[in-house]
Amino acid sequence: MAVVLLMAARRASRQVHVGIAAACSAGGLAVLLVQAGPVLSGRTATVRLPWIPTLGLDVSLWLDPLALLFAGLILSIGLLVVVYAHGYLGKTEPTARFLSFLMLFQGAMVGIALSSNVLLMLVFWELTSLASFLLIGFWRDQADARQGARMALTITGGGGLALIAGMVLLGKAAGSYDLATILARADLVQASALYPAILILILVGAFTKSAQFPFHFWLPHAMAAPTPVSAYLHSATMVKAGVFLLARLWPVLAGTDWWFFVVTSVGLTTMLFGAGVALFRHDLKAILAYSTISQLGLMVMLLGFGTGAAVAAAIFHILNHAAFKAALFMHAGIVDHETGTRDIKRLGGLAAIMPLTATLGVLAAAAMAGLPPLGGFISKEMMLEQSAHTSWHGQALLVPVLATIAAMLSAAYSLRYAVALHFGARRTGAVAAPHDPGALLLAPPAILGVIALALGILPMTLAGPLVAAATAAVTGGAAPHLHLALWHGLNPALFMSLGAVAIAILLLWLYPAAAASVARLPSPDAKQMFDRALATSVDALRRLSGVIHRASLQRYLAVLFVTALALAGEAAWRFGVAAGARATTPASPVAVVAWAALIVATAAVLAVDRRRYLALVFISVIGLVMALAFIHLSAPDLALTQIAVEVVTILLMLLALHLLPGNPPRLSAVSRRVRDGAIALCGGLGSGWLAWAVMTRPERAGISRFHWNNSYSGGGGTNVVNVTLVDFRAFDTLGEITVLGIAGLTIFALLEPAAHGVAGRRLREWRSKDRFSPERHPMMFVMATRLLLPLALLVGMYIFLRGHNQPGGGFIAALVFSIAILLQYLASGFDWTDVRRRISEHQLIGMGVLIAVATGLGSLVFGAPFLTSSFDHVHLPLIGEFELATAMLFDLGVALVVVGAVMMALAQLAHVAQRAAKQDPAEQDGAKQDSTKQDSTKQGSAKQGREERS
Amino acid sequence: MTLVADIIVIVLLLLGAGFALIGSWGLVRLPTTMERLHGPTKATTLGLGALLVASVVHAQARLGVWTAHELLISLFLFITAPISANMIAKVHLHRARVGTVDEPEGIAGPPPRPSGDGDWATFEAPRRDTPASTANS
Amino acid sequence: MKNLLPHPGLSAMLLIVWLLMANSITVGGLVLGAVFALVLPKFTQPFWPDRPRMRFGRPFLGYLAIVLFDIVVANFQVAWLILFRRNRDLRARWLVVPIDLTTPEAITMLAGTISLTPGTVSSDVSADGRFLLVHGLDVADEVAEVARIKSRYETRLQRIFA
Amino acid sequence: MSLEFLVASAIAALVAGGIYLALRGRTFQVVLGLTLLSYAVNLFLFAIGRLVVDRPPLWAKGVTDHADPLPQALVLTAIVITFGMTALTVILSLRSFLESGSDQVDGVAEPEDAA
Amino acid sequence: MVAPIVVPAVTAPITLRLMRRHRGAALAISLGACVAMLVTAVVLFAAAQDDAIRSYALGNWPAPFGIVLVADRLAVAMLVLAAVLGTVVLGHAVVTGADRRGWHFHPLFHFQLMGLNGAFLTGDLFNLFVFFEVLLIASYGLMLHGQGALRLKTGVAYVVVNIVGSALFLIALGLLYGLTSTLNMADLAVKVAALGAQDQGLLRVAGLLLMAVFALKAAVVPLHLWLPRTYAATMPVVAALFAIMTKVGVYAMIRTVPLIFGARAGAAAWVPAPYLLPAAMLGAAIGFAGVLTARGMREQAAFAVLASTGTLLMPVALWQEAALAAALYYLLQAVLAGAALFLVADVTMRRRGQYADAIVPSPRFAQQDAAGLLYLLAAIAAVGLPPLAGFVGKLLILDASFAAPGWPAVWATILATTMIGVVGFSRSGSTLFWKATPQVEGEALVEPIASTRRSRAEFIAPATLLALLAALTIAAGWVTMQTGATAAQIMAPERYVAAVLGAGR
Amino acid sequence: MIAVTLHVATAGIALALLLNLWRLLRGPALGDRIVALDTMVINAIALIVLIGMIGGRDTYFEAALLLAMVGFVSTIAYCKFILRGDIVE
Ligand code: NA
Ligand code: NA
Repeated sequence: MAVVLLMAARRASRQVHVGIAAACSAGGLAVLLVQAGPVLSGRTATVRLPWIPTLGLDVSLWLDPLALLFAGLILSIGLLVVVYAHGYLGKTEPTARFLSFLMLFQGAMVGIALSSNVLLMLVFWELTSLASFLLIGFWRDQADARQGARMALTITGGGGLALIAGMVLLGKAAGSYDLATILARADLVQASALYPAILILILVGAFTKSAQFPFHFWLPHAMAAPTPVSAYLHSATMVKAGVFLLARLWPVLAGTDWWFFVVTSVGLTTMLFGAGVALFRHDLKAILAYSTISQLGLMVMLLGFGTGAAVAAAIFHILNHAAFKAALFMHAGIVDHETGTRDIKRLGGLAAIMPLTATLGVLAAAAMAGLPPLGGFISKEMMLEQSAHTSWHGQALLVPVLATIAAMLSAAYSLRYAVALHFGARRTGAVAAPHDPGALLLAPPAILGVIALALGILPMTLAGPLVAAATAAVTGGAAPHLHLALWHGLNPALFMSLGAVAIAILLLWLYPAAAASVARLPSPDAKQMFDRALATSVDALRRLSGVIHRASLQRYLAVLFVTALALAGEAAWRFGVAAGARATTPASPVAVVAWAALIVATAAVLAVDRRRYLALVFISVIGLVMALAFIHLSAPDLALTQIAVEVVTILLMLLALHLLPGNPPRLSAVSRRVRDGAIALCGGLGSGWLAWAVMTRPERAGISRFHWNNSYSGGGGTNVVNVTLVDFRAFDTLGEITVLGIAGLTIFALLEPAAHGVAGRRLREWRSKDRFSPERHPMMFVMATRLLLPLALLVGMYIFLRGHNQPGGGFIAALVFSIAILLQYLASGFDWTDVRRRISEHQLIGMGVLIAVATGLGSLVFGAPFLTSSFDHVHLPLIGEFELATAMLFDLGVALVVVGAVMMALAQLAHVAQRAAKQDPAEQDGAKQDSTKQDSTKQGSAKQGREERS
Repeated sequence: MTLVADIIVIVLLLLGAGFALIGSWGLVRLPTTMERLHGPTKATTLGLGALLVASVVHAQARLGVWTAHELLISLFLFITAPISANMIAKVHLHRARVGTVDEPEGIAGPPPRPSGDGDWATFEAPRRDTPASTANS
Repeated sequence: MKNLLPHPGLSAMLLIVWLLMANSITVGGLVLGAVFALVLPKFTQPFWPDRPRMRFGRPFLGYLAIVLFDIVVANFQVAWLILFRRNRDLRARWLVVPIDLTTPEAITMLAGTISLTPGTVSSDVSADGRFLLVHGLDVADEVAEVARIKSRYETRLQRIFA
Repeated sequence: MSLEFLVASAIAALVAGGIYLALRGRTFQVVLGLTLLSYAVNLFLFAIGRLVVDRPPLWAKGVTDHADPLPQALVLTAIVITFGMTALTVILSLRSFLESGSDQVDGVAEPEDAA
Repeated sequence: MVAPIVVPAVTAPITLRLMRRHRGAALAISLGACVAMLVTAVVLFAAAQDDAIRSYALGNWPAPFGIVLVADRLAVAMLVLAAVLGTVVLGHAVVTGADRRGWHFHPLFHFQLMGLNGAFLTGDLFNLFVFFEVLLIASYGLMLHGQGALRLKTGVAYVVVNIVGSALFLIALGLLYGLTSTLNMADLAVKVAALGAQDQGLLRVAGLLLMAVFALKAAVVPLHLWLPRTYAATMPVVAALFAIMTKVGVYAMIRTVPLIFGARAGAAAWVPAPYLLPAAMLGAAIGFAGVLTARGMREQAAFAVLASTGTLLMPVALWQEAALAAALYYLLQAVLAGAALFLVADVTMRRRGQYADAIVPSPRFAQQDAAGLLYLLAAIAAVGLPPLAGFVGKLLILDASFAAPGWPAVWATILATTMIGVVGFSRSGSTLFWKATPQVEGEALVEPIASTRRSRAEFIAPATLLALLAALTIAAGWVTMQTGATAAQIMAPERYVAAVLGAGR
Repeated sequence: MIAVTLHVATAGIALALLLNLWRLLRGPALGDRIVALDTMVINAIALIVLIGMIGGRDTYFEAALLLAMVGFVSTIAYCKFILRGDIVE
């Protein structure tokens, strides 16, 4: 509601920042006060904006008495804290950031209070955790602050996640996320099988936020935050969000045994535990933090009792606690600010030198101790009164006794705080002569102190209606009869209270001895345990993750293969993959021979795998058999392609092989090879069987029937494969040449910088261990290629032109062109050939793609879809009839890209070693300096040089 | 006419396949690399040539069309086969000279030096401005 | 004319090859073939500097005939050797053939011829381009064999590449 | 033996060889493995159209007996794409070797002299 | 409809040509093309609002014989997402000069977008393969952009793994063609449903292999191993674009499963169903654990991408309309959040000199607070805390997956992994942006970027992404309505079939 | 009759291919293997021609032509690799 982004005014003065923030809080408060009258008289104000209707998440706010109480608390203390912060923060601190976080928090907090949609409440809930994280970590240079912030976020954020689950389940059980609806459906929820889960999850959320045992430990460490934050978030407001939540959901969740036992027990334990620890802490803020834990336990316990009176007590205590604890935090802040220490053992006798501060501190501590005539006394009495009536699992005395002990401990640490700090010998910490601070620091706690006092003296006037209305809102019934007063007569609570104070004083008398014995007790440090647990698990996870994600291609592939095998195996195992009934084709002896050649060659590739050259030779054999197979099996286009691609591939591999290290030693162990062999065998058998299963199934009439029937009439060609490529499925082909073009570009991008830097140095230093013949360009070969070039180009032209009707086409023709030119490179060398080429690969690729796309776009001009072809049989005198098809233009684009990409790959690769060798040392240094961050001008010039050559 | 053509085809087919087979057999049974080189460069060229002519005649006899383009295959082979043989011989010479274990010298022994002071191009860079060098062009 | 048709021999060859490939003689095919026959030599000009002048007349045709005949003979000879000569009786020899041809084109043609004809394979050329290294599969008389190569092929080639 | 069996077993052999090589430690072996795999895949994709002997998919009036043209077109596309990928892989692995001094796929650097 | 593919296809060669001499013009065209693509995508998106599914017969060949493009709600939404991301990322690349760190950034970038758009639009399975290849090979190029030993080595693995994936794709595709003799997805849906009992095993093999391929692209556990190092090793600006790449795999599953492998697919009905859910849960766990254990910001962002895929696949794996709608919303935000993380990593590492993106304390650096704020917001989005869209997404998923089989596990995974993510991001964030070490003399071997007006411009792109995330949150009502309608369309495949093949079939 | 002869011829070529394969596997010299590969290509061309004749169609001519034209390129490349290491220099 009131989130103002102070970032906008980042550069403005701190006064402006404080002004904005204070105005914000005050404005919110004003709105509340305006609404207060109607709300208390029973008219709930609501606002509803649709947000995510499908989810049932609306921005719906309401202002009922409980919301009013909470929001008022948040805004009013917020206002005071802003003022206090103005005095507290140093001149150089970034107030804008601080206050924007604070305002973010305040807004979120008010949001929690006002939400009438549980999902919306979750949003605000998690936001408070986030804001708390930022605020605790505000002094980011301090390790304590960072760790405290992370711990707080971890615990409260984690609890928040449980709360999310709980709330969504609650919504599911109640059939709505609207709070009012949910609250009205307690029977539905409590009857639901999900109720225990809902309860536990929500309680975890509430308990973590409210620092209930055993989730309490983050709170003391949150004290690393600046004191205004501690006062505001970690005593007065945020930690009470859990209590608020319990109160808010009280009608729908409370009243069951589950609720009573869990909530009461946790609250009681926390109350006792917090109080006990607080007594033996020496850091002022730590004392206050544990005290807060204890007090929160008190409130939780009261809510757990499940009675209206207990709720009223809790709510009244919320008010009291907010007043005195915020005041105490501010007081502790002042002491820290003035004396430079928060160690209670280094402080004493401050009453004499800081009278105002001391008065304030004593007053607030008395309220915390539950001494009359302060508000704290009343709420403590109410608590004791309620516990006196509570029987825990048949144990009537358990709760009252423990509650009294807790009250006693509270009184003890409160008195210790008041007495040890302000009276006795003068100890002033790090500063020689501390004094009372200015009004900005003093006024806010003073106001709170006065309120704490007033709540004791005039409880009914000040808080009566509010507490009553809020209690009614919580219990969902009418406003209970409420009598807030210092004196209730001689009831058990009074005796319990008196006894507690008396023992407390006695305990303080014996304090040194007790403290010494407590100090000897092992004190598990929650923070260390938390840190260690986290660090250990992070380390373990990191090691695990490292093992899992080791950079190992071999592993990536093994997992991929095994997964695929497992999946295919599952299907085959469950449903069976039987062979079909289609008659097989008898194999001719020559087919068997070719097959044998393929099998043998494959085995040979494996057998000689580390003698790569030989492996390549055998790969050639496989390629040859493949081509023969395609011929035999009626696929001449494939055969042509296979033959041409094979040659280019071999050239490419030989070029690369030259620069790779020589025959390497075997890398993998026997076990590894056995494992891989097993995977390979399974993969082979599996894929072979799949092929077999499909091939033996009768074919079905499919879409290719259409292709066959329309090839000539609709596509203008008799080679159905080619018509498919350039017409029916031209879009595939467009994608395919794009792939090739990109491959070319990437290859260029890879090889162009290879002459520089590390790679360039390695290339220059590279010497083969083999002895080579000195003859570079064998005469016979050179001469033959000169004759072959025009011949091969002619053949290429032929294959290109007839592709539409006979085997051939742009791709194969392009490969023939490429091979013709590559032959020149092979025979006459790079430089000789390169200067004779007229067109760069980049141009070819670019033009090819453009021509192909433009051909496709051409049809748009005629109102036909992209890539619609058109053809006509043209009659020319003399020449006769011939066919012109746009598909041929498309094929031209294909051819250009293919030539470009192939030449790019091979010519660049052939070029790289030489270019590195030619680099002069001066350029080497330049390249070494920065191999990754090449400036563009140098690239540009290198590029230009290349362009001029070509 | 058909009978004559058939007989021609049959003879050519047998001749062609026979020479191809003999060439490959030579590759298996001849003693060393240089000798083996003779098999393919000769037997297979004619073998293939005979098959191609058979194909021409066959097409004429069966389909009644004159297709001569098979001869182009022969043209290419006549251009390329000697080059292949030449390069393979160079590989052999080079490896034998370097002393590679698996490249034994043939029964002709090491090649004699050419007259004069030079060596073969495989062992000595071709001299500039001689026909053996193509660098000058 | 020279500009338009710098290499009539090559152009003619391309045209013939084109027609052979097209496998039919039509006007359209002829025109297209002629276009390529004209364009391709020009386009590939840089890749074949100093194209030698050749005579495609009678000497050339005669040479072709002789070579074709020799190829057939060679095949039978080599087949005979493969089938019936024992390995240890093979008289494999290196022949050093001095050459008088001066252009690489001519030498290459000679070498190619040698490889395609009886029992001989051109294996290398000397670094100065004046000798061919020829491997004979079964050579009775080295000197006679060298003389046969020179007289039968080289002299004819000299005439063609005049 | 039927052609179908030959093709299926050839696919099996190629896949097995391809997988085994792809799992090896040197980039060049992996490239060879990918090559084998791509052969296998091409053959597989082709075989999917069923095997037809000597009936190329060239349209002529009245001809109905023909190989399925579509798988052939698919294989052609696949071959082209595979070629592009292979070229890229070869050059990438070379470039990677030049940069790191090791041709092992998993990037364990070796001493220079071993390379 | 073909424009989203043609525009980049034309732009790429033009920028290729112009980049050499006229950088300015090339940049203008490059960015202009992105904007044009965005406009086109929005126009298509607006057109799809009438709930009609439009198909476009390329080459005027009717489906299923030719290749058709199909613009349904899902496709156009992905187009918009890709265009938005592309525009922002390209802008960032230009501003930071990342496009000049190697060759051909712009052409590759546009080809990448072409591949993405093609994959989203196509209605043909083989064509999907082709566009997968286009986007993959472009991604190889981009991934290697800038180079360096590590990037190259990682690149080898990335490329090889994907090539094997492509081989698997072809095998699966081949099997499907072998069974059905068709490639059109709508036609496949019809034919698959009509397969006899004897073909069920093969069908399931094909379906599962196809899913394995998509899972590999989507980096689904255990096929995710390649992702962390790849994304961590590449340039952040490229990785930001890649944030959408894994989602293409998810897209492909969402596209094909309800359509082809839906309820009527016999043995292949909901084919990834038994495995996808546990894999997705593991993915989320591994991803967020990686967020916690990462040593560098890019690695962390990579794991966050992994985590988001896992999270989003959980509802997908349920194959229910509401869950799918939630997943789609989450997908949108996950792409933007992942990209934002990478861009923040980029601006941060550019300012930290040799500390680069390592999650270790460094001396204070320029614009640390701004970078920290962006990081905070991006992390909030990625981990799914309020107020950004990730939280809404997770709420949607929780809500939609309730009562589905295995919902407690889904919920537990989502919440527990979120927890891990919170811890992870808070640790790394406080180390990176709070903790500081004193400046060591002579340490700045690599010159970090100082605070200048120009360097402030680098924050525009990540801030834009975060603003988009905020918009996605604020407009969540509208967006969920959209995703709901989209999911409804997806789960009614008969409408797709009718739209593509004509109502008569 | 011709059909029978064609099959006989095919069988002969197939046998020739097997012989080539044997030499290819056996070596021992690299030269031997390259010759074997080169011869295989030539025999493959023969096979293609025969397949064309058996099927009575002209469709396979291009494949044979292409193989004749480019088959030797890989032979040369293999040789050049042994001779010079760098096949393009
Ligand atoms: Na918190
Ligand atoms: Na906190």
